[in-house]
Amino acid sequence: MIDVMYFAWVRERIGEPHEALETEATTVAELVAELKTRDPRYEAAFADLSALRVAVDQELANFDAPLKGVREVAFFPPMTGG
Amino acid sequence: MIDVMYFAWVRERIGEPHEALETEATTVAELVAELKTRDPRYEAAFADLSALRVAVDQELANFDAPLKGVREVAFFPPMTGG
Amino acid sequence: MDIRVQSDPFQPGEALDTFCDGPTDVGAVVSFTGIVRDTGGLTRMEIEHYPGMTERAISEIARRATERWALSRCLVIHRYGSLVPGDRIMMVATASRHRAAAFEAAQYLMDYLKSRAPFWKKEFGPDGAEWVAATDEDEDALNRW
Amino acid sequence: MDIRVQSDPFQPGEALDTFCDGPTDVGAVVSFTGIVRDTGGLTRMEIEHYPGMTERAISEIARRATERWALSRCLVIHRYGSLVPGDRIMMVATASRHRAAAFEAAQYLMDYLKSRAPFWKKEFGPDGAEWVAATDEDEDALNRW
Repeated sequence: MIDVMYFAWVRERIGEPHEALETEATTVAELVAELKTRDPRYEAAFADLSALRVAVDQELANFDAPLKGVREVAFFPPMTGG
Repeated sequence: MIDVMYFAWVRERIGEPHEALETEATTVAELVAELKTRDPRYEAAFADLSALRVAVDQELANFDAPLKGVREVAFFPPMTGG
Repeated sequence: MDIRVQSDPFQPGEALDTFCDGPTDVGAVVSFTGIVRDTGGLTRMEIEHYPGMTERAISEIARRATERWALSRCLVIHRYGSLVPGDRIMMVATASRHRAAAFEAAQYLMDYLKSRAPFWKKEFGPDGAEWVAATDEDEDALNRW
Repeated sequence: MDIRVQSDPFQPGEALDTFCDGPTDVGAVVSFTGIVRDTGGLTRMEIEHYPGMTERAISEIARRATERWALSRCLVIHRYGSLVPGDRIMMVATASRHRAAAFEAAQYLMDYLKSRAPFWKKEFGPDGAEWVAATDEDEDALNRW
């Protein structure tokens, strides 16, 4: 089970702040591909990966990051703090 | 009459914060030369002009600045504000 | 290192005075305060963040700043939730022996908080709501460090 | 532009809060606070200044900063007289729409106040008193502007 979190407009497009998923995906990219087949909401959210950032277990990561042992993956647009 | 002001260690070497002088000097450099003939205290204060700064009518100036019409000349070491 | 992520308002002045107190090896304190700017009709702003990751990310940024410059102390306060124009969003303060280190470390903290701390701003105005987009300028600012 | 040359103490926090209030076109406020540092046995410091010229020189430095960067507001407080370690000597604050302008203008103000505002510091310690010498580093800092 991986906890998947969504923030900002990614959260709005998907319609949930987070969900617990069973997945066979071995990388973040595979997880995204799997989600996109599920529902048009995911297709809309993940249409342009260059507009997205990902965090794995609360650390910024790349889309090719492995999911082995990972508990939490988060998707969000570029951050706008400060 | 020119009001001549001294600050920091220049003031301490000369022993006065300021004095009103009658002078025929036409530049700051001439005024310094005139003062140095007056008393060893001035010689001590003006021994190394590169260690001194001068202001003419409360604006930073050079030693060749003219004195015509000037009311106030000040001598001091490099400033240490902040 | 004092990191606070909160929805409550804070007083920059009170935080600055507390920050200035302490060991007297400090000669220079720099602070930055971010304020919600009224950009033509902004009525309010919602700041969303990623609880858990936010504190981690800010602590890591502050740790790197403390390593790179000789900082005696370092403070970050960042709000989330609903804010209106004039509200103080966030604050950074750095303390060092000399001014150059305090200034540079504060600029470093701000540049990284802008683009690497998990906050997202949504602006509400007369024409609806819009997520604030990250700028190339903010991303480029990281290249100087 | 608010310039204060005074022997009385001041509260940086109070000054910062007042400075942050005002028109909401300001998104970024940077402050610098200078504190008397205890450099091994310093018991007190005397700051001498040139009344009349001090205000003029600081106003001119602040005017140039306001011209060069888009500053909405600018504050300089500088004390003279007797101070002890931990005392706040001086403070600078700048307000702008964006952070880069506020940071750069504050650094510019500090660099010029250091070497071009008529203040002189004398330090008193166990081995007697000594005038603080200007450093090449402070003079060189002006070259970047």
